[in-house]
Parts: sequence; structure tokens; C-alpha cells
Amino acid sequence: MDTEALTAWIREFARLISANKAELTELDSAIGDGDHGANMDRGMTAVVSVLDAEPQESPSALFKKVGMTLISKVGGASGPLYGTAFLRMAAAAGDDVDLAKVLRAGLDGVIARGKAEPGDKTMVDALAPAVAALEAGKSVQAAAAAADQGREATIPLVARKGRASYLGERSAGHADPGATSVTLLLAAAATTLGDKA
Amino acid sequence: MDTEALTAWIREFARLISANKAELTELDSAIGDGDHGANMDRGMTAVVSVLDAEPQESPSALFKKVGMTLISKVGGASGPLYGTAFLRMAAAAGDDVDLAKVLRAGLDGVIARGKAEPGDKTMVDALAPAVAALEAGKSVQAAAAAADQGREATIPLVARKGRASYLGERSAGHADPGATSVTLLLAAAATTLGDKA
Amino acid sequence: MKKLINDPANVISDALLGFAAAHPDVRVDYENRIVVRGDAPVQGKVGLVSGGGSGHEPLHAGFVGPGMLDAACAGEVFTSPVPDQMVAATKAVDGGAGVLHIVKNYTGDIMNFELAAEMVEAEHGTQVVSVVVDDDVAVQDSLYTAGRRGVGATVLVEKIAGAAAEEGRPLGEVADVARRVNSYARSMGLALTSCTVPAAGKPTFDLPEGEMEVGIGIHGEPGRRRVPVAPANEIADMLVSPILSDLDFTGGEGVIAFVNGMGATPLIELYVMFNEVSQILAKAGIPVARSLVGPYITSLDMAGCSVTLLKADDEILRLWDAPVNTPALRRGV
Amino acid sequence: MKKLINDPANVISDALLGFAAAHPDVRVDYENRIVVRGDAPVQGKVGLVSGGGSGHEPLHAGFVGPGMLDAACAGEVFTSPVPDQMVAATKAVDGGAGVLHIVKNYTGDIMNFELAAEMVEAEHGTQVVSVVVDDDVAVQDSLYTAGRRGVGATVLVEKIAGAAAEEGRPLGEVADVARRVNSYARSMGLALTSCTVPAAGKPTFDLPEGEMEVGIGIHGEPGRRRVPVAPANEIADMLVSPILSDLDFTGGEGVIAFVNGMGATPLIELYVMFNEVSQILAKAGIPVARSLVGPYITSLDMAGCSVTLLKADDEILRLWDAPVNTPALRRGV
Ligand SMILES: Nc1ncnc2c1ncn2[C@@H]1O[C@H](COP(=O)(O)OP(=O)(O)O)[C@@H](O)[C@H]1O
Ligand SMILES: Nc1ncnc2c1ncn2[C@@H]1O[C@H](COP(=O)(O)OP(=O)(O)O)[C@@H](O)[C@H]1O
Ligand SMILES: [Mg+2]
Ligand SMILES: [Mg+2]
Ligand SMILES: [Mg+2]
Ligand SMILES: [Mg+2]
Repeated sequence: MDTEALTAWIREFARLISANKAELTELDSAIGDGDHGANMDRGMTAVVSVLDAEPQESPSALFKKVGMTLISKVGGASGPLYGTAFLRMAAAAGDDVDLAKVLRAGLDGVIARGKAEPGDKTMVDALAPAVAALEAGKSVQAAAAAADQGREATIPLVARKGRASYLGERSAGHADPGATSVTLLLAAAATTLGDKA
Repeated sequence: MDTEALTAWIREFARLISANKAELTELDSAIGDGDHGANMDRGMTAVVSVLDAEPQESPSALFKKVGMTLISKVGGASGPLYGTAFLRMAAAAGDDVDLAKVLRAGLDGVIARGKAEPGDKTMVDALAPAVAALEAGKSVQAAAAAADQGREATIPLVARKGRASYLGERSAGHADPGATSVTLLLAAAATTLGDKA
Repeated sequence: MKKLINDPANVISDALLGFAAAHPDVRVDYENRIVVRGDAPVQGKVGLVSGGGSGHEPLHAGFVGPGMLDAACAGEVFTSPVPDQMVAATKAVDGGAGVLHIVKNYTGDIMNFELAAEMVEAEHGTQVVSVVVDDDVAVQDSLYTAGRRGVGATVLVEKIAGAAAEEGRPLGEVADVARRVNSYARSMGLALTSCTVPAAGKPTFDLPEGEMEVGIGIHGEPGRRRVPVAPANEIADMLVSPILSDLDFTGGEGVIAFVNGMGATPLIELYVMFNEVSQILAKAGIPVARSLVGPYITSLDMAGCSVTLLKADDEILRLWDAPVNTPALRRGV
Repeated sequence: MKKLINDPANVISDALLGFAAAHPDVRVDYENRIVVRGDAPVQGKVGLVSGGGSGHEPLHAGFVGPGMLDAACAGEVFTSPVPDQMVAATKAVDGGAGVLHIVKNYTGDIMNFELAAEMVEAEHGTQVVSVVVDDDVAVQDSLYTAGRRGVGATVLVEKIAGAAAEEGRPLGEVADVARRVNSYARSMGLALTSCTVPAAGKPTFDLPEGEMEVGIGIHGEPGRRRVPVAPANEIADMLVSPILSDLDFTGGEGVIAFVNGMGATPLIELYVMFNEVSQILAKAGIPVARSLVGPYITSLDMAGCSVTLLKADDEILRLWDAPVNTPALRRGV
């Protein structure tokens, strides 16, 4: 899993975010403030510009650049959360990247920063099952499917973290936007890294 | 034409204003600020209350009370104009009222206060033909018809006085609200004084 | 109609009660519906009285206080107050140096203030001078019509004449200052939506999603023309160009530039507009000496804005900068 | 969508340019999208930095100036600013006595300010203390959720802590004052209409003609419940009752009562609301010591209002009355 493949992953994630921007915004309008699509797209567009200008030399440099760029450009809740995730991924990435290991580090970063627990209706609910699948030796495709299931499972939940928590019971019945963007991260991994895991 | 008959005239005018409040407002919304109905109704409702509490002893006292009440309660353009008209009518009313004479005094008062000329698309355009009809010895019914025609004739005019003048060409195509309320004054005269003129 | 009100018939008395509760420094006479400076009458000072229909808040009551108005009369929504109110206000602020009536140029306001001046002069011997504000370039000025409407310049006249009165200057001079400000000021307004008069319960005019009305006044009167909605830079041009064609603003001490919100326009949009206005002025070589951005003369819940430019001279700037202490405008105190 | 804007992508930069043009006393750093007090850093004074998503104007930039904030960071509409902005602001106002971050309680704001504090402490050794504002009783407070939102009390915290900093008090004391104000303040909001985020181009939620949303925040989040539209006196009760049940407001020096417009609500309606609120307080035996009425913390073009009550003590009143000189709040200077 070389830097080139990982860069392709990040670029595919950016493409999927852009393609699904409206859906993410729609979800965030229902239970948040309607900016998750714009936030992620602003961040990932900046990431792609940075990578165009300065191709990164190592997985760790790549993840660090992505993390720093997201922190500098996104704002909101998702900026520090995705940003911290990628910074932790950078720290965990050796020369040969083990996807299970780096995503576990990313998940730990999200939890350290946001203090969400599983079932709080956040991005953790999609990321945690994906990491568990990888750690159980399953394929990236299987991890992406686990993320999708995690996202579906957020629908009936009452949010306990993030803006959706202000809605109380009214937050039930909608998928979490951050969990949805996490499924895109995993879907991008499945198409770009699926045969390399 | 005794005080009692004239009081009936004023009360009938108040009734017609109230019944046509919405239409007056509608007309004023098209080319003014939408308050002519409310203005006249506020004033004439106050007039009726005053007359209920203190029936007036002479035509001149009656017209004076009406004029003062309208000035104190109406505001806008119609308050001073109708108010001045009735104050001048009070001054012109002798013991036996000559309708042509008092309405001529009222018209002169409106012109002195508002400086409108015939054709400016104001209440003058309904009042002046009614006064002319009475001065020509015609019946009150004929004077009321003349007021109606005068009002109809304001429709194509471009306003040169009052708020409607701000609209320029766009004021054409609508009847003037003040001319319309004047037709009610004459219609009330026709039903209450018609057989006494 | 969605409004934070009780019975539409009581909007003005309810709002006056709220105004009184919020601003204990200012005196409210409910019966006459007038608002009077707390320490009025100020002996030896010219008293400034204004007023007009309600629905333009903070104008006029919000501008009562040291350095600006001595009293304001609140009429029904969009309807001139009656002479009794103006007489009561004039008497309340008469400190022996005469009283200036600041009247927006509407037939009703003119006639009611005229009647009031006649009454108060006859009964009490108070000297009253009236100044008429007529700054709206959307309306063609003509000897044969009611002339231009009084809009945004009213705020500037009240502030600047108020400062002149506070300096202790005589009635004639204060009136001259007010007239000079009016003659140097021009305005133009635009509506994105109609307003809704509480008693009417529905919008005064229909303005569909893609259209806006250029050259509106402050009473929900339709404007001069209806055009498709446009970006802020084009809107600024539609408002500023007719102003600049009407008066030569170069050669003075620059302008006081006032971008006003019509009641339902958020401040962020007014700043966007102010940026466009100041860029147009910069291109025209007209320096912005002072500025005012906010909802100061409104039209109920209308969305839109107006631009007022006042050609400044040294005295106007000095009086503009002078202390003022009112609920809606405060500085230097 | 009808707005006085150019490209929705440029609303914030355009508004910042307009703000800079209108308020030359205040410094605007476009690149970082921060607004800084003209004479910053003030040596020996604690610096106050706040910020948040845009769309709440005049909050926060309108409150930058002597007696209130030293700097404000403007995020995208309704989106927390990024740490780089907060770092730049913190450095710009660091006068050697430390910097207070005033943070509204939203996950994004908390985390971005946290990152910024870590960065600025590590790189520059600046001492930073954060105070979180969370006054919205519409949201159930709980250890297991994100807690209450920061809304109207933010304005009061910025004013009162700003006055404490201006007195030259040390960072710990200024932070304590800010925390005390927050702990004594409660708010509740109501929407008659949704707001429209410029980039989205349509209302965030649907709110039909006969309905209103109770317990809304300032970001177009849906509220806690939807009810039929009601008269002002009932609305005041819906907003004030939960506030009074949440904190005992008796026994102090009365309250600072703040009726806030959400962006598209005309002042006349806010005064009607203020009357109802003060009548409820009078019945509850709670004196109104000070008041604030106007659009100070808005939600773009939302129509509606919020009520904030702050239980006052002598020190809070003294600091509330202290001079302040900012674009949006000015007195005593
Ligand atoms: N404490 C938290 N821990 C983990 N994820 C969170 C937390 N708070 C919010 N999120 C995630 O962030 C998403 C919202 O991101 P975004 O809309 O970009 O930011 P904001 O809520 O500031 O507008 C939520 O859908 C949720 O998945
Ligand atoms: N200068 C004037 N002379 C005569 N009538 C006038 C004049 N100005 C206005 N009017 C009349 O007043 C009517 C409007 O009255 P109203 O709506 O009550 O007052 P306002 O225009 O102040 O809202 C007009 O329709 C017109 O007939
Ligand atoms: Mg969001
Ligand atoms: Mg009218
Ligand atoms: Mg009127
Ligand atoms: Mg957000």
C-alpha cells in the first residue's frame, strides 16, 4: 500500500464528497445546521489542491498534510475530528501501511477529540465497525459494508453528541451526516485499495 | 334641513364608510399606503361615539364637532382635509342649511388645505362636480351621481397630489380612494337628505 | 401574517409600553402617544419635534434624547399623527427658544403639522418653524405634484439639527442647518419583499420570488419599476447612480454614507451593500467621510435597503460627530 | 432566495470589506478573517477573543472595541472558524496579561478553540483560558450530551467580561466574571420563519404560515416543538417560563432583560415582546434592572426572537454600565 495508492484513495474520497455534497447537506439540514457537505467539500477540495501542488513522498507525510489541511480549512465539528484522525493516522503509518492499524489510530483520535461513544449517533458509529472488520482480517470491501451498516444503524438513534443532540427525540429517523461521510471514506478505500489489502 | 336630518346624514356616512372600509383600503393599497379605509373608519367611529354622548344642537355645532373629531382622530391626509371641510361647512351653515352652500365651503376648505386642482386625482375630483350639480339646482341624488362620475373619471388619471403621485404613470388605472370616500358622503346625503333639498 | 404582536389594533400602544419599559430615561405619554426627552423642556434650548406614522422604528422615538430630538409623535401604522399629539409634544419641549418641527414630506404629515403649528402658536404663542425633509430621488420633483418623499435623510437631519440645538443656537440657525442637510442629501430605496401592515394582515403588494421593486418609499407604496433580482453590486448601482446624477457630491468634505435596512434585512447583507456603495463612491472620487449602517428608518417587515448620501461640509461633520444619547443612536456620552 | 449579496461564496469576504469600510476604527485582517481592536494589543490588559460561524451579525465582529472584545474570528456561515484564525487573533491581542477565549458551546467551536489554544500555548507561550457559554434552556443539559447551546448570553458575557478586562483585572478574575455571567444567564428562542443559508439557496426548514418553532437555536436547527402561531403574550410566556423554572432569579439585584431579534424581526415587534416579558417579570416579582432590545445575535434572515435573562449582582451591573465603544454597542464614551 504505497503513497501513490493512498493518494488515489484520498483523491477518490474527495471526488465522492463532492459528488455527495448535496446529500450530506440534506442530512445535516434535517438534524444539524446544513453545512456538512459544504464543510467536507471545502476541506477536500483544498486537500486536492495541496496534493496537486506538492505530491507527498510518504504515507505519513500524506496523512499529515491531509490532517493539517482539514484542520485549517474545514472548521465546524468535522474539521477537528477528521483532521485529528488523519494526524493520528500519520503517526501510526509506517513505511508499509496497515490499513487496520492506521484507521484504528484515526478512530482513537476521533474519540479522544470528540468524546463520543458508540451509539451516540456520530461518525464513530460508521468508523468503529469498519475498523473492527479490518482488525478481524476482513477485506476493505467488507469494511466499507460494515461502515454502511453502521451508518444505517444510526437512523433510529437519538443523538447524544454534536448539534443533532439539541433535537432530542426529533433526531431519530435520520442518518447521521458524519457517519455518512465516513462511509464515503471507506467506499473510496474499497475502490482504490481493495485489491491491495 | 334640520340638525336631526344632518345628524342622520353623518351617521349614514359613518355606516357606509364602515361597510366599504375594505374597498377603500384596497384602492389605497394599489396607489397609496393602504390605510384610507382604516383612517376614515377610525374617524367616523369616533364621530358617532361623540354624537351618541353629546347630541348637537345646531347644524353649525354638528359640523364643527365632526370636523374637530376628524382632525383629532384620523391623521394622514384625509384627517386634515375632511376635518377642514367640516369646519368650513360649520362656518357656512346658517340656521337653515343650504347644502350647495355648505358643500361649496367644504370644497373650498379642501382646496385651501391641500392645494389640489381638478384632475389631480384627489377627493376634489368627486366633490367639485357634486357641488356644481347642487349649485345648478340639481337634486342631491343627481349630485351623488355627479360625484360617482367624478370618481370614475379619476381612474385613467396620473396622480399629481398625495401619495399616489409618487407612482407617476403607475397611478393610472385605479380610482382615487379619497374620491371614493367622497361618493359615500354624497350617497349618504342622497338617502338621508334627498327629499329635503 | 406572522408577527410578534397581540391584537393588531394594539401594536402601537403595546410597543410604546415596551419602549417605556426598556428606556426609563425617556418619558412616554401613552395618552398622546408621544415620547419626550427625560429632562424636557430644556430651558433656552430650541426644542426639536418630529413624528410620523409608526412602522419605521427606531425612527422617530428611538432618536429622542440629548443631541437629537426632544420629542416624537407616533401615528397609526404608516399614518401621520394628529395635530393634538404634535401640540402636546411642542408644549412639552418648549424651553422658551422656540420649537422646530421636522416633517417628512407627505401630504398628511405636512397638513397635520401645519394645523398643529397654527394651533400651538395661536393658543400658546410658541414660535414654531417647520423644516420639510424630501430626499427621495425615486420620485420626480415637480412644482405640480406632492414632490419628493422624506426618507433616509430624516435620520441625518434629526441628528445634525439636534446637535446644533444642543449647542444653544437660535431657532433660525437650527432650522437653516436642518434645511442645508436636507438640501445636500439624496436617497433611493429597494424592496426584496413587501411589508405587511398588521391591520391588513397580508402583504401590501405581491413581489414574486424572482423580482424586486426599485424606488420604493417607506410605506409599502409600490416603487417606480419592477426588475429581476440582481446581485448586490448591480443593486448598489441602481441606487447610487440616480443619487449621483441628481446632485454633485464632489468638492465638499466627502459624504456621510448611510446604508439603511428596511426592517427584515440582516446586518450581514447591509455590510455587503455598504462595500458595493463605497466602491462606487471610490470610483467616482467621492470620499466617505462618515458612515452609518443599520436599520434606522424601516418599513415594518420589508426586506430591502436604502442608500442615503449627504454631501458634508466641516460644520456638518462636526455636528455629526457631536455627542448623542438616544436609544437608537449613541456616541460620545 | 432573495438576498442583498453577490456570489453566495463571497458573502463573508464582501461583508468584511463593508465592515472595514464602515468602521475604520477597527482593524480587519481579510486573509485570516479576523477583526481586531484598533489599538491592540493593549499592554497589560487581558485580551478577549471570541468568534464563531458567520450569520449572527453583529455578533462577534460588531462587539470589537474598547470595553468589549479585542478580536473576533469569522467562520463560514454557521460553521466554527478554524484554529489558524483563532491563533492569529490570540497573537494579535496578547498584551502580556493572557488571553480569554469566549466560546459558544458547540462541538465544532469547542474543538477548534481547543486546538487553537494548544497551538498558541505551545508555539508562543501565551496563556489562554477558555470560557464556554451555554445558556439555552431549550436544550436539556446532561453530562452525556453536547450540553446546552450558547446563545444570547454570549453578548452579555462579552460586554461584562470586556469591562472587567478593561479595568485591568487579571486573567483568572476576568474568566471568573465571564463564568459567573454565564451561570446566571438563561435564554430561549422562537422562530416564525426559517433562515436561508446563502450557499443552500433555500430555507433550512419548512415552517408553514400558521406554525412557529419553539426552542430554536441560532443556526437554523429545528427547535424542540412546533406549535400554532400565538399572540405575543403567549409567546413571551413560552419563552420566559422555562427560563424562570430553570434558575431562581429572585433575591439578586433584579435582571438584565434582553429581547433579541433573530435577523428579520422589526424593532416594533421586539418592543411588543419586551412589554410582555417585563409584565411577566413584574408578576413574578423580578425587577428589570437593565434592558437590551434589538438584533444582537441573529440567525441570518430568520424572523423570531429570543429572550435572555441575567440575574444581576452589584458587580455585574457596574460592569454592564461601564463604557463600551464598539460598532454595535456603544455607551459612556
Ligand atoms: N463529539 C463528536 N464526536 C464524533 N463525531 C461528532 C461529534 N460531534 C459531531 N460529530 C460529527 O460531526 C458531524 C457534523 O459535522 P459538521 O456538520 O461538518 O459540523 P457542525 O456540526 O459543526 O456543523 C456529525 O454528523 C457527527 O457525525
Ligand atoms: N393635496 C390633496 N388635496 C386633496 N386631496 C388629497 C390631497 N392629498 C391626498 N388627498 C386625498 O387623500 C386620499 C388619501 O387619504 P389617506 O389614505 O387617508 O391618507 P394618506 O395618503 O396620508 O395615507 C387620497 O386618495 C386623495 O383623495
Ligand atoms: Mg453541520
Ligand atoms: Mg393612505
Ligand atoms: Mg397613510
Ligand atoms: Mg456547522
